[in-house]
Amino acid sequence: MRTGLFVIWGAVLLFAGCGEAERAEDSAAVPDAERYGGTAVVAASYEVNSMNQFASIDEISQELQNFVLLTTLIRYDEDLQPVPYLAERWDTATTRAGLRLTFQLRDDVSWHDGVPTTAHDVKFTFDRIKDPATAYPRASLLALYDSAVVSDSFTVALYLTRHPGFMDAWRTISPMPAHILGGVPPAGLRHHPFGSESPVGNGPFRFVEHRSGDRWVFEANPDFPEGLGGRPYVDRLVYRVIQEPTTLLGELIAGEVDVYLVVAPAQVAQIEANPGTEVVTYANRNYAFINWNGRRTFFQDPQVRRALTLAIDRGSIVEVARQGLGRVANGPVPPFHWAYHTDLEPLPYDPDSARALLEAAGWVDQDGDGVRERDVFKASFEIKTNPDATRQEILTLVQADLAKVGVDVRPRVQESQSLGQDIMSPERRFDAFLLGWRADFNLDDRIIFACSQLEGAYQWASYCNPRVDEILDRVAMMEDRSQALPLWHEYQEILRWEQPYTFLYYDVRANAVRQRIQDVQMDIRGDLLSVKNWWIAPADRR
Amino acid sequence: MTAYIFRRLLQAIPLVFGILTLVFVILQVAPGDPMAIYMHPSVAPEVLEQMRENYGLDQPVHIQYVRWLKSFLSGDLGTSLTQNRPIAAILAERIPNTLLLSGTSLLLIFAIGIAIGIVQAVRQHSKLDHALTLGALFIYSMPSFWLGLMLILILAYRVHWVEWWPEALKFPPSGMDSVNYDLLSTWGKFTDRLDHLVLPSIALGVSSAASVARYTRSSMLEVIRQDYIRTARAKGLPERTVILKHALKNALLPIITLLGLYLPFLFSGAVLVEVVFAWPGMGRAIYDAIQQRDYPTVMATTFVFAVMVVIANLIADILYAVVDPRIRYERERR
Amino acid sequence: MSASGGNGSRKRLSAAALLPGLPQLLRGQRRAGLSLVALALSMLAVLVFGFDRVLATFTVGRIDYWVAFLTLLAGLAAAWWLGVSWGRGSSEDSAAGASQWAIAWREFEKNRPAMLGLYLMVALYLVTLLAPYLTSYEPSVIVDDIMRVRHLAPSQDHLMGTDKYGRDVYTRILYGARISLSIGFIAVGISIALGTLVGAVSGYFGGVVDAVLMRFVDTLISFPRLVLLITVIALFQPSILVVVVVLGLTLWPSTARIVRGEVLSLREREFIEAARALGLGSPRIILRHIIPNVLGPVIVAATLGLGNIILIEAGLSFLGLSAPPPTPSWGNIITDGREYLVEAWWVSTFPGLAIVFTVVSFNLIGDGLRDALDPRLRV
Amino acid sequence: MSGPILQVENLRTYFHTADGLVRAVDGVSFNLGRGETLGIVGESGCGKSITCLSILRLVDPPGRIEPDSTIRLGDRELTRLSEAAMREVRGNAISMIFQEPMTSLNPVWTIGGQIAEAVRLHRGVGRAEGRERAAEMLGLVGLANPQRRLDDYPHELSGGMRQRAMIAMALACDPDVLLADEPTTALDVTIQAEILDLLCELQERLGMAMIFVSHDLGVVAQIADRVIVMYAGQVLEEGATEGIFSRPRHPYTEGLLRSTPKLTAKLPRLATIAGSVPSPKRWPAGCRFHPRCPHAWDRCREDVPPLLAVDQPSRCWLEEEPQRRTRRGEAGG
Repeated sequence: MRTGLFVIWGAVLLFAGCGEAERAEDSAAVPDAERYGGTAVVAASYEVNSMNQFASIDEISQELQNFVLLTTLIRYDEDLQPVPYLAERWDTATTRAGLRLTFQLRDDVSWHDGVPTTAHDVKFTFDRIKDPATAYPRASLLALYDSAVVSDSFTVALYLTRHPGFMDAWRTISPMPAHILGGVPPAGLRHHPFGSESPVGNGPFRFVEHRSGDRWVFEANPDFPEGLGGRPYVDRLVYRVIQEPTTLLGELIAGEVDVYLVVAPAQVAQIEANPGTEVVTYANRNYAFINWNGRRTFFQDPQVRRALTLAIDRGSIVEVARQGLGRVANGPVPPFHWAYHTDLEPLPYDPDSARALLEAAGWVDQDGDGVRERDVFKASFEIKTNPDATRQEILTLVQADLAKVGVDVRPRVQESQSLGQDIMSPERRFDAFLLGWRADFNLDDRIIFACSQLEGAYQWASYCNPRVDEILDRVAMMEDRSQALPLWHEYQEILRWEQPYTFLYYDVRANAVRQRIQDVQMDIRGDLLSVKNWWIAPADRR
Repeated sequence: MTAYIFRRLLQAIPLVFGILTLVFVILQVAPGDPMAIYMHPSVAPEVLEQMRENYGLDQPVHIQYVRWLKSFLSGDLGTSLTQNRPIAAILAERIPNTLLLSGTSLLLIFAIGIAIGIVQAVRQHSKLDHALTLGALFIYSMPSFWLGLMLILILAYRVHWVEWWPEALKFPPSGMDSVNYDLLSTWGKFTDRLDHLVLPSIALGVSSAASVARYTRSSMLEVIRQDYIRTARAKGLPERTVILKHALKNALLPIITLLGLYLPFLFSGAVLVEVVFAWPGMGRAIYDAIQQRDYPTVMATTFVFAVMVVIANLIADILYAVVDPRIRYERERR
Repeated sequence: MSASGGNGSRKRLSAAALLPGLPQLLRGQRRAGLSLVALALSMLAVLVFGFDRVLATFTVGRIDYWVAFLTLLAGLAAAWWLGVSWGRGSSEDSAAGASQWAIAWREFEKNRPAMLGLYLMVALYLVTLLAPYLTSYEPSVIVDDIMRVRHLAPSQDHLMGTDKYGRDVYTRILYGARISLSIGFIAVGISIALGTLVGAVSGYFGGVVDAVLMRFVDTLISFPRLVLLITVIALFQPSILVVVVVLGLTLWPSTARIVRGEVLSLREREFIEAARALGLGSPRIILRHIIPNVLGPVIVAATLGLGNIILIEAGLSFLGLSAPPPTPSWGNIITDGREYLVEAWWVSTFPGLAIVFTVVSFNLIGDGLRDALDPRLRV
Repeated sequence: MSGPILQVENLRTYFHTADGLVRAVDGVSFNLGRGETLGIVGESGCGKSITCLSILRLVDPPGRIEPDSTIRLGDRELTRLSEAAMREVRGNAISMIFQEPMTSLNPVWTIGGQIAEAVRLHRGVGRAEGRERAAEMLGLVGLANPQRRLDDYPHELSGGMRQRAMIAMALACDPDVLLADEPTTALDVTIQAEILDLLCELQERLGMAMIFVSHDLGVVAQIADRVIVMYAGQVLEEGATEGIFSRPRHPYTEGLLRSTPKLTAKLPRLATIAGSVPSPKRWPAGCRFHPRCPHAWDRCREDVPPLLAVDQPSRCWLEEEPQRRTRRGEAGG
């Protein structure tokens, strides 16, 4: 509900997120043995759907799966380069059809019921993802993968078509236990009690209890191999759902909650002012945009779209609606990405130029009602968004800004599901809407801007530029970044000028952390990235 | 009595059936697609079709209706689209929580409401009576979520302008128990649960308590005028006995019928209060389900809500019969 | 007390022209006098202090300005006209056999809290209609330099402070009254009309019609109301229209029950028998003879329902299921401000108070009406 | 006999309402001897019931017994007793039976419980003894199968049985004085007679004094030793039953008697008293009966008559000016 829509499709990146908690300096002084114990409470305003990889699509479920309950084959280091995790090492070999990727798994990781984690689990997971009957929501992660072959208990080979960032999938897919789920028919996996009643993992924490709508409780897994860091420091990890932000803030201040994920921007100042809590921020992968429906007369003209962007005070939006948590955007490539065009300035806030552009395009207020017209068309339309407080605030500001240049906006909040249905319908039932994308490390924008996708479900802007098509096609298969970079830059320059979207801002994530939790590291790789290293000094334990 | 209960149960059947049909119709008429949550660029259209088929959403409406009724009659409430688990399992977790919250509220409503109503009736037209009437009216006129937020700010969060609030009167603002609940002793568990009940049950119940007080006051005033109260006084009974023994039981009769009225109201209020206080009950289950177009969950939860209301009305009627010997008599004679 | 000679009436005319209510005051009719004085003075105050905004009516040409203008004219006219005519023939009126309504009004008049509620409500509606004259700000316009004007504490410039967009909270509450009250009024209108009709038909015809309609009513009543509202509104997209219609369509069953009960007892009474004997058709009997006779309880239910709907609307706003922003309904204003309760308490507190006072006044009126209209409760 | 058991002197009970002062009982005095039955007669609204309730101090606010009123029970001045001491008197020394047996019993408690309650309170006995006494009393008032009746609820009894139960309750603590406020009015004629017989019999057996209030002169004639006639909150005439009935002195008494059907006398038609009882908010000046009195003259409109004559005092100026008696009055209004 909250995240709206997000794109996840691969590539590798250069630029790392900036935020890492500034932790207590003397933490190093505490001997390792004293760090064990205590309960850490993580809370957010949304529910975790399931521990079942095959069913869940929400961000927080994936974080709990990948960092708490399960283990991924690889992880990223701070430079976003793959490093071993469950897979001790891997190598690649070129085959006739493409590429063979062989993973050598650790032999000391076992499922929480004692059964060792083996290559069969990897193959099982791979096969189920590829099976359409499973209806795995992120199946496109492995679109260019072909098959998996187990060569021995801890070795598995994967055959794939060569493409940039092919390793990225294994950062987000955790193998699932074949000995438990192997006998379940693919269509039934989604409903298996594994998801929320009896998940069995192989990660640093074991499942204890789930109370729907309330909490997930995990406890330290004492058998977690030393090679992966051993038993986590905290005894228990609790995830709580507290829907109302005011209540959640109250619990944080009262000390009942240690980590508050995705703080409402309005609350940042209060958390910073409160002794004992601090805010950890980092630039994440999301950006917000307004999509103009290119099939409508008004939005067909790039000049008009540019005028609209010039008329919107995006700096103010970041200041007011996001409390400064963001950065004015100039295109679809967020700053974390290696292809980000650092020298490209976003279009300024310039209502006068906006008026001039609109006038040049023939949009003039003829009847003196404050709204421009051209022929029989009026510069008046609806912008939809989903029921998210920040998005509604932005819409309110956008409406006020555009009114100043003679463009009438009717904001409309529409519940996510039916909004999704409207914007994806072949008839494109909207004038414009405000949502956000999450750009993955492996960026591929063809589905949203390519001419070939004009009738597709996601080409909402109905934008078509042959040069953009060419660039996107080429970078998608180009493994050499130095070769791809100029193309990426050109792409960003074109979109800045033509504005198929009005790119509003790149998101900065804010999480609140109580200071008693030590060694919290949160960055673009994940909020729970360092959860197994979190520790609480004995005096601070509840 | 048994025959009476049985008859009432029979009468409830068309009611429940009507509610189910109503919900089904509303959900069918409403725009929006339950599969929309799975729509994003990495989900292939074939995958969506596959899921639609898995859930039986590709069938014509009347088939879906009959199928749903059938499975419902065989005790299968279906599977949640979003949580991917049997709805019966979800409700089994949530119903006791909502019952605990609304039960506590109900207790509070009647205990406080009746006590205040009695005080008001006994001291009719006094300053205290007027003050309580006015206070009740104001509380009754407050939006419950607003009251909830205020309670959190003052009682739990203690914002800077209420720092004077005593630490001992601080109550946890969310959840049903502490995170270390399962590690507590039995007594610790009990007090912990009680602590967590304070704020939500107040927010949920206080406006109904105000209206119970109003009803009790007028009912009590009516009863106090009755001849048998004069008889009781003429016997030389102390005023306490007259009020608490002779007047109260009679005054309570109309109040008991309110029970049946308040339960749907409490369940409604539970939606807002459970959201504000992060109480994992049915109200939030249905709110989330509606938001996510989880049709089977909406229908099952609604059904359970309706059944609970019907049961509540039944209990209210039986209770009425227990308290009022006249009714008991008539029923036995029949 | 009536002025018999031309001399007395001329004196009264001049006193009334000087200040409406003055003659009533001189005659010792304090309540009538003070109400008129208050009405006249407040209208004059609006005219004097908001003169440029009154003038703006002719240049802006917006419909709400014209509504305000007409209200102002009507208010002034009413004050002076009533000042002359009110209370002239009162002694004669009361002597004759007064109608049921006149009796009820006399009962109501004696009920001080109810009268207070009535005054509050009249004031509320005047304020709502006059909104454009009472503020120099616009409810939804956001100025350029937001960071400078947002979250200003209450002051002379901004009576109730400003919100996170720097909009004047007082202005938004003024305009919000219009939204909240109209939602209440229309929804109650729909539910009363529907409920009365269904109740009357059900009670009058009885039998199968009654059984079917009442089962339907039972179904709707045993449904937790907010759950039903949330379901329907969420599914059909929240907008003012949807909220109004859905509220109206879900709240009628209780009215239907009340009306049915009344009709059942009325049906057996002589005048209905007489009408039937005269050969009048059923629709005519229902419309002309039954419905007027059940109006009393219906009006009471409507007044209490108004307060209730304002509360429900606020709850729906909290769940994001009411009029979408920037429409300033009271519920929306509270919801907008709740994240900033600690830094800017005024944003949520004032609309909250507006709700409380409005609902209190509706409830006071409703209780007063019930006491006045129900002869059984008269002591 | 050692003087009267109950002495009421200048009893005034006023209601201080928002609409003005209501002088419901306005200077009533009488004595009640031990074992004596005093009848109080008068039309409804003349203050009979309020007089009884005043004796028990059970007048609800805004009603109040005015200062200088005295009600003496033996040597106790009831108006000055504390509320707690007064509770000791109620149901113990003085008890009361009410007009409406249908509504005077609490519908949600059993008969036995309601009777035993008073016994346990005043006698300080336990549950079992209270129950025993209740059964005994029910037997005393002539209810068949008293043990079983104990657990009945009031609605399970007929009107006559309920009044018997009320009497049982009133007599359970052997009161010295029984106030019977129109105990038979609401009952069928046959049952009326039974209840009257019961009351007479019980009074003789238990030797208590009784005030019997009724608007029915026939009933009063049957049961009372002495009668006072009340009108508009005052005593208009007082005397031995026989005297009042055979030689009424006050025109009001005369009127009352004339409007009572008699089986023996043969009158062409039943007479009535013209007009109705005036509003207690505004008693007429002078003699309160004068607007309805067939003999009234100027003096009656201006001066308030005292109770004149000794053996059968009457509050009427005719006592002083008997020649004023008119023919018209004889014929009846």
